[in-house]
Amino acid sequence: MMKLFIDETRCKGCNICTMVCPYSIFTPGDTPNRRGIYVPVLDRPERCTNCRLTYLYGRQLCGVCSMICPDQAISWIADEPYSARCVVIEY
Amino acid sequence: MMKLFIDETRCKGCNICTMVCPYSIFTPGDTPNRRGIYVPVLDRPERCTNCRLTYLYGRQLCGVCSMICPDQAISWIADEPYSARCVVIEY
Amino acid sequence: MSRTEFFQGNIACAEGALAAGCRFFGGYPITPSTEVAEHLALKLPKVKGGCFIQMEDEIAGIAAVIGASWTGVRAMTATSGPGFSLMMENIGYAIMTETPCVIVNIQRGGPSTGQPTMAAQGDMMQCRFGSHGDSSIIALCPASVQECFELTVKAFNLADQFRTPVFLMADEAIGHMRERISIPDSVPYTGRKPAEKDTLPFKPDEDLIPGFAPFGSGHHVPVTGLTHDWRGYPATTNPDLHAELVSRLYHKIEDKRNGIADYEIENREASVVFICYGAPARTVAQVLHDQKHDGKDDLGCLRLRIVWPFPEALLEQFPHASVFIVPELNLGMISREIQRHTAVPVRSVSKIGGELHTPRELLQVAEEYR
Amino acid sequence: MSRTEFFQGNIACAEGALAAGCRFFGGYPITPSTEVAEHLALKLPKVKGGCFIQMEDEIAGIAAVIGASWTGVRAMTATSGPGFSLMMENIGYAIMTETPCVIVNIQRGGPSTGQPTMAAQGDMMQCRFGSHGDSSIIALCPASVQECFELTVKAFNLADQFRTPVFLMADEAIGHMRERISIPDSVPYTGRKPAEKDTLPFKPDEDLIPGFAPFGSGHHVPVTGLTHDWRGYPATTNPDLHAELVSRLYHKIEDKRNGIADYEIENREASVVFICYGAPARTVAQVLHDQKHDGKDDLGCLRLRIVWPFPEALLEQFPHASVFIVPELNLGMISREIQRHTAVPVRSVSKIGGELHTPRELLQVAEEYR
Amino acid sequence: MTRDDWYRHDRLPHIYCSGCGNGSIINCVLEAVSDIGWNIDETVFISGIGCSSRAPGYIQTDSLHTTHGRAIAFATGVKLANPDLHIVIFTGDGDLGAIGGNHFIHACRRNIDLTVICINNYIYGMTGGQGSPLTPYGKKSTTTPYGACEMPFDLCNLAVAAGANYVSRWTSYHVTELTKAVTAGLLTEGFSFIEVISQCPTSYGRRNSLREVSDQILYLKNNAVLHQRWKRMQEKGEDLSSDQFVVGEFIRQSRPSMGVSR
Amino acid sequence: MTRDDWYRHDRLPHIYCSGCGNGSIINCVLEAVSDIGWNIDETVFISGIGCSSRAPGYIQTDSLHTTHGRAIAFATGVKLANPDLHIVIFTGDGDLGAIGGNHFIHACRRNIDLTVICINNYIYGMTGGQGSPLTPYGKKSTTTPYGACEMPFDLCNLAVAAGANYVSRWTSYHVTELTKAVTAGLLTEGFSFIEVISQCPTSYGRRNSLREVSDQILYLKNNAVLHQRWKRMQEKGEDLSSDQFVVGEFIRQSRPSMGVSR
Amino acid sequence: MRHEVRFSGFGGQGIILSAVILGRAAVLYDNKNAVQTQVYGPEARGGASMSAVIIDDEDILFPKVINPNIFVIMSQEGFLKYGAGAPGNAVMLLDSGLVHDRPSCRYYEIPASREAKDRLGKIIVANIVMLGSLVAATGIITKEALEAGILSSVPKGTEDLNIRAMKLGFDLIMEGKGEP
Amino acid sequence: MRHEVRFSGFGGQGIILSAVILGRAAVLYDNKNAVQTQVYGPEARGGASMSAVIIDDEDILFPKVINPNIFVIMSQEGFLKYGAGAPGNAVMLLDSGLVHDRPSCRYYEIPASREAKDRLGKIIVANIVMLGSLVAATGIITKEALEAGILSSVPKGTEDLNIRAMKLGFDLIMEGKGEP
Ligand SMILES: Cc1ncc(C[n+]2csc(CCOP(=O)(O)OP(=O)(O)O)c2C)c(N)n1
Ligand SMILES: Cc1ncc(C[n+]2csc(CCOP(=O)(O)OP(=O)(O)O)c2C)c(N)n1
Ligand code: SF4
Ligand code: SF4
Ligand code: SF4
Ligand code: SF4
Ligand code: SF4
Ligand code: SF4
Ligand SMILES: [Mg+2]
Ligand SMILES: [Mg+2]
Repeated sequence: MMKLFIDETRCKGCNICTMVCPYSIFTPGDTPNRRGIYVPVLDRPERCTNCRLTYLYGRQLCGVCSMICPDQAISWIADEPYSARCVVIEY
Repeated sequence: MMKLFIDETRCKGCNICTMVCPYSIFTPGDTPNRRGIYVPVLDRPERCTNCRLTYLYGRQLCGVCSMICPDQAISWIADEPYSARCVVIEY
Repeated sequence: MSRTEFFQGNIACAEGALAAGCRFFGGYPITPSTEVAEHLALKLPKVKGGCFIQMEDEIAGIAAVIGASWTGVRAMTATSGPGFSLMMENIGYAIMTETPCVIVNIQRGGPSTGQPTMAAQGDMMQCRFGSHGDSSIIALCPASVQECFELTVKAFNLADQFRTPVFLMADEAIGHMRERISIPDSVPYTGRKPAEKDTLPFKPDEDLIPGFAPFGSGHHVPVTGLTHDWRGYPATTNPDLHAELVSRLYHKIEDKRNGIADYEIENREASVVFICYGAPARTVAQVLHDQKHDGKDDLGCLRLRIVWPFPEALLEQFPHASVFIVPELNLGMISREIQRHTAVPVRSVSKIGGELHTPRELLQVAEEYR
Repeated sequence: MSRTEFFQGNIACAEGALAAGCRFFGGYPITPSTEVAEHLALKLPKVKGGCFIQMEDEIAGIAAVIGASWTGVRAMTATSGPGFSLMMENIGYAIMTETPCVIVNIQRGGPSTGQPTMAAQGDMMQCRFGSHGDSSIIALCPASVQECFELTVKAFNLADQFRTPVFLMADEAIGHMRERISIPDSVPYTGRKPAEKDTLPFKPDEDLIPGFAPFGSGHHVPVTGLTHDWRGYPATTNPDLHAELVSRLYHKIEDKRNGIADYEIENREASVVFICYGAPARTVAQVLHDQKHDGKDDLGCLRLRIVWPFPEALLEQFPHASVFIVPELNLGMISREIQRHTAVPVRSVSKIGGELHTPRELLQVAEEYR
Repeated sequence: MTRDDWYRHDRLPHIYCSGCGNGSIINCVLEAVSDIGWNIDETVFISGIGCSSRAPGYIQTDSLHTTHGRAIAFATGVKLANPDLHIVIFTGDGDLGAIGGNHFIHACRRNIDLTVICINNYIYGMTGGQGSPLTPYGKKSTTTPYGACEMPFDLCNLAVAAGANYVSRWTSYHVTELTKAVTAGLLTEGFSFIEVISQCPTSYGRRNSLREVSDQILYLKNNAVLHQRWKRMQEKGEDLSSDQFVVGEFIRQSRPSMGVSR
Repeated sequence: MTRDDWYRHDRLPHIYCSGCGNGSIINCVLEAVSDIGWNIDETVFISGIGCSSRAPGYIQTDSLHTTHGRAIAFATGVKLANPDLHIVIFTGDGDLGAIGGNHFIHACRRNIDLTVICINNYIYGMTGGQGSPLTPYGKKSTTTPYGACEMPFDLCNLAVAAGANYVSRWTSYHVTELTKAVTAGLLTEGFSFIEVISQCPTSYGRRNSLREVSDQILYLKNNAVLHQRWKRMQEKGEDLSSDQFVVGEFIRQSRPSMGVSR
Repeated sequence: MRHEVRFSGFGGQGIILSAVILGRAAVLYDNKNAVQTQVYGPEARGGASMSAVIIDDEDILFPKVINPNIFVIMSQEGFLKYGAGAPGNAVMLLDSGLVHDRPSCRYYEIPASREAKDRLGKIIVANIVMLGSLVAATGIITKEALEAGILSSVPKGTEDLNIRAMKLGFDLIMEGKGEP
Repeated sequence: MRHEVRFSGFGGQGIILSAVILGRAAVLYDNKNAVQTQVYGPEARGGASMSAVIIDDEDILFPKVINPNIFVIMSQEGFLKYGAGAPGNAVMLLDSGLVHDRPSCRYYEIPASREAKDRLGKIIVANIVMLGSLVAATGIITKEALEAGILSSVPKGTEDLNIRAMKLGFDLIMEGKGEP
């Protein structure tokens, strides 16, 4: 499993990620960090196709947020598998 | 009437005029002038449409030789009308 | 009457151009000169006959300016180091064709792209020697926002009078700082000497300068950057004509160098004399001001507002000078020129990197000679 | 072994480049330098790895040369005044990025298009000060066809050694005349000091020069014309870094000026001393040769083959000099530099228009001081 | 190697403003080169001057950040002197379309084996928002305060007319399509040109009623008309609205090229 | 006034070589301006550097013989500062197609009201015969001793792609058609471009087996393919031979233009 | 008496405008002399922007700030880069919501951004709030001059908002909110 | 002994080539020194072209012609521009069919163009005829050197023609044809 990760030292709070994710996983942040940046927050990131299925298919499956993030702030890091739970997928 | 005229101080002997006149009025010269230039010679210039008819029509009728002469050497000067004589026009 | 404003040097320069009657700006944006263009982009279209155009590069910018000038209007461009380098060929053309025009260079740190936003005076030799061949030009250096305005006006007058490109060699510090400026309702005006009817277009008068015949006025002037005779016809293999023409272009300016000199002298009796121009003059002024507080008066100053042609006669205004201290924001350019003309030791105080000399730094150097 | 030829200076220059291992020529034709390009267009394609390209203009020509140089090959361009002016911005880039390259300028009469086919030395200040910002470069001046060859070779060696653009400042007279030349089988070679593994690409060694890491060698060098740190990263608002970098670029050359000086001295005891470079040196040689016939020996000569950086220590080689006579095909450019360094009167003997000083003309000037 | 391995991490975060499209485009280009599997030691990024031209500085390869407008001319020298190097150029609408136009058309003509990514943000970003030759008619900039009164270039048309072997246009929003186009360009022998329309919130957007980054992103998304659709529109005699632009691949051919490694 | 009145007779004969096409083309242009009846005081000829660019020096008007490649940029300043002046530019394939390419495409884009006569003799004549960006593939010059290995520009295509309002091509042989085309160009508002293929016996012909002036004239006469015919050929899938070129009018339109006198 | 004021914050906060307004107000409406300078450069874009104003009754000769004695700081990065070294005898006004550290000189904590947002609904005028507080706290120029300076500098239609922001700044000082 | 030779004619006659051949022959095959120069410039195109060669046993220092003492003139314009002022002690070879005037120094009338056309069928080698005559008349270099110089300078395939032209030049002098 992988885990979505926003690098706060890089994110400049442009919110482009919030516009492109098909699952609306990113939502605009509402508190500035120490650098005065409103970093987006993740809403149930386990819904992300990439997180769920990259290992399964052995290749990147979506990655649009990471590709479009102009500040190289979005990536995935390895994570222990989520424990089974009901995930509601909103199309 | 007008008379075809090659200005020897300008002509550089390129012989382009000899290629373009529909009546082949210009023919390559065969003796160099003082500047070493072989100025074309005129063969029965009275055949030239322009010479004959410009006054009649009140406008330039051919003038291709003069237009194409790269050295501004060909022009027409006024001339007394040719005396009547038989002109063979070769198409 | 005049109005007071709180302007940037660059804006003051643009306002000076407008006041001088400049009606054409052709240029290309470059930091730190861009505000000159931007202000004229706003203002020129509102002035009768005014035209602003952003060209495809600086080469085209100065070309358009020269073209515009031949229609008889006052025309200018503004740039900084990299763009200035690109203009060198056409600047030579303006010199050779005796085309009045004003070129503003808001100097930044070089060489190359270097320090786009930092102050420097590194193009002072380039404005004099940057185009190929022998020539002379006029270069003015403002030390305040007010002078950005005034010297721009003066640049247009000198350009017209001498039929030559004139350079306003400001720097980022002066161009970008805002301070008080008083803008007069009208400014001095010396236009081009018109060509008499039926004179040869490049035949000089006694002042070595030919009258100017703008395009469209029926003079049929053939303008060329080739070596030409008085009619303007190319004569590229005639050594005498070339020598006559190029020497004249040189002497029409150089011979007047001590006459058109524009400067301020403080304390002719001084033994330690600063020679300065542009931004460092502000530091020198501070040092001289402060010496009075310290009860001293052995420091003096020659401040040049026109740096080229270099008015070497002024060096003799300081009979007691034991040293000329020359603070510059370069590795000692005008110091080189001063060295040529004097037996007084010349101490170049270079500072590069974008900051001004502090008063303390200059005082320390002065102390060495006290 | 060597072979004798009867070559034009321009061809000798091209042959010198080939002998020095030049493998890239990028340029744009211009009289009177074109034969350099034409000869290389013929020869380079036949040499392994050789590439000749005619670019769209001189700006692109020098750009391509700089690009090529970063792949590690020796690269050159050739031009004359107008093209040289266009190169000024990118020459500054080569200086700032420490890119070795050779720029040949076959000088013709300026300013502007001026006299395309006549000899001049009017770009001697421009090669030194023509790009914006502070810098230093190396300039060589051949006085014979043989020297066109030899100094071109030397130019490549100096360029590589100092990581700087080097100028071969010839003139139309030398470039276009044909005379005897002897072409050796091999020539001296000093290549670029290679970068050590894992060193910072712009960190200088003690000689102030960093090792060179060609593109493709895995060093991952970020090259920029902006002010940069030792890693090559831009640092455009750091005054200290800028001062360090630009001073180093200046001193790496200027500090060695008396060491790399290349010159000929004749008659150290002379009272009347000619200082010359390039074509006028031929006239001076004639005058000095003729004085022996006249049973005189009070004339001396310092002939510079490297003019920039100016080796001022050489001026002291003439303890009895009462005058330095400086014949130049310009309005006195190197004379200016000499004036800075000496108390001996400097007599500039300018000649512009395209012809060389005649021996008689120079003799007449010398007579004034005899 | 993944895209991430191509970055010079010690230089991140980059200097670009928040919401600037440049960073997205660099991602796509690096994705393409890493996909193709080019050797990092043999790949060179070259640029002129401008925000867009700062891109190579963030990439862990040999790179040449040159003078304004001249990237292609420098690259021509690099490529011809060592055809084994892969060369990608980053440039901007000002750098390439204004001062660098001549090098551009000549490189197309020569079909020299380079790939050019031109980030067209309709403006001179680096110098604070002056108009460029790509600023749309009527749009505002600091030097067109009354609206641009010159017609803009269509760089893709120009590239085709000048002879380039590969030409396409996408936007910084279309990251997937862009990555594919860049890949195609990199793999085409000869000159490849990819124009990428991008957002510059700082210098363009806020002057042209696209205040927020999101406005600019939506603009790119909504006004892109696919090449194929444009053809159909033309057949029906329809025209583009003043905001619309065509995206897609305009040409892929194999005229003789220069500097191709053998 | 007739054509002849526009000449500076005190400068004739000109410096052109015997058989050079430049003189014929000047004739045609002066014929066109005198036909239209432009005031000699309000007409300005502007040029760069090259044999072709020497033309204005032989014309009895105000003229600007500028620096190599820059004629259009200078002319832009003249025209914008005084839109009442009529401006005609003489340039060459090197002057316009090599060093001056950028000013050319920008003037097309701006559609500034100028008429450009580009004398394309396939070579740098003035400097003694180096290849130009118009030298046909495989042809010889002093800098392409083994035959040109770069593809040449089609300047007319480029002008159309860059936005010019009037574009046509003729040759120095087609003096009548050329004169008409120049007249049309002069009368079109905005940027007009007329390419004239011309003979340079000295620097081109003798290196490319067209030893005599007459060979070059015949070459021009025989290889010119009329625009309309070329269209029909294309429809039939036919191609031009390597020596053939298309002549005629390529575009006449009225996109917004600059510098038009009102 | 020469006053050297240094403003810092991040891009978009209107740091430069604040300085210009202060300088213009001093020159045009208080008949003092002023020189305004600023840091340009791409680094200023993402990072901390800085602008300085020197105000003096006499002519200002040396135009650059040497010893700033008044600081207006509106971001943490700005504080670190331009405020942290403030000398003991300086005065600093800081946007308390945005600056986390505190200087060793006398300082005022002005919750400018928060108050601008909460009370005026526009965080964008936080810089004008700070200006108001600056003038109220130091009296470096008159309040009337500041008002005139603001009115002649801000875009049409925003005059009212800006004046309210200025007054909010005055009030925050008067209410003693900022007191160290 | 320094000899200064001046060639003039019109473009296309091979004036420059003549001078180069003479210089090359002197240097490579006669072990003398030589400097060849010429007039460039567009004016040379239509008008008279000129080239000069200095030949000397010693080093040639000053490389330009000062007092030419040998003239080879192949056109009337060339004569007027470059030959008319020849000093009394000079020698001139002129193409008698092309030059109408005569100088005041000693001269040889060489009907080079006519003879080249009539006897060799190629007017283009008239310059080589003149060269042959020059060497035969003045001995400025050896005939062998000239021959080698020509062979190493002319295009492949034309060697024979050129050598015949050279010999024709020799003969014209030997036959006394050119005598003044
Ligand atoms: C010769 C020269 N002229 C001008 C400049 C100033 N300059 C730097 S970047 C730039 C414009 C860049 O525009 P663009 O290429 O569109 O890049 P962007 O910043 O928009 O990405 C200009 C004019 C320069 N550096 N050099
Ligand atoms: C900056 C600069 N570069 C090069 C030259 C040399 N030059 C003069 S004319 C010319 C080529 C002209 O070619 P073209 O425009 O085709 O004119 P043509 O002589 O063929 O009519 C060149 C390269 C120059 N004068 N200036
Ligand atoms: S796209 Fe990247 S920089 Fe922008 S808000 Fe999202 S994570 Fe931050
Ligand atoms: S990879 Fe795709 S699905 Fe996952 S967070 Fe990013 S945009 Fe959403
Ligand atoms: S075209 Fe003109 S120059 Fe040529 S031969 Fe005829 S008259 Fe003479
Ligand atoms: S005008 Fe026509 S017909 Fe008359 S001579 Fe000339 S080409 Fe022949
Ligand atoms: S100015 Fe525009 S292009 Fe430049 S970094 Fe900012 S948003 Fe990007
Ligand atoms: S070189 Fe060519 S273009 Fe130039 S004048 Fe001679 S023939 Fe004409
Ligand atoms: Mg842009
Ligand atoms: Mg040509």
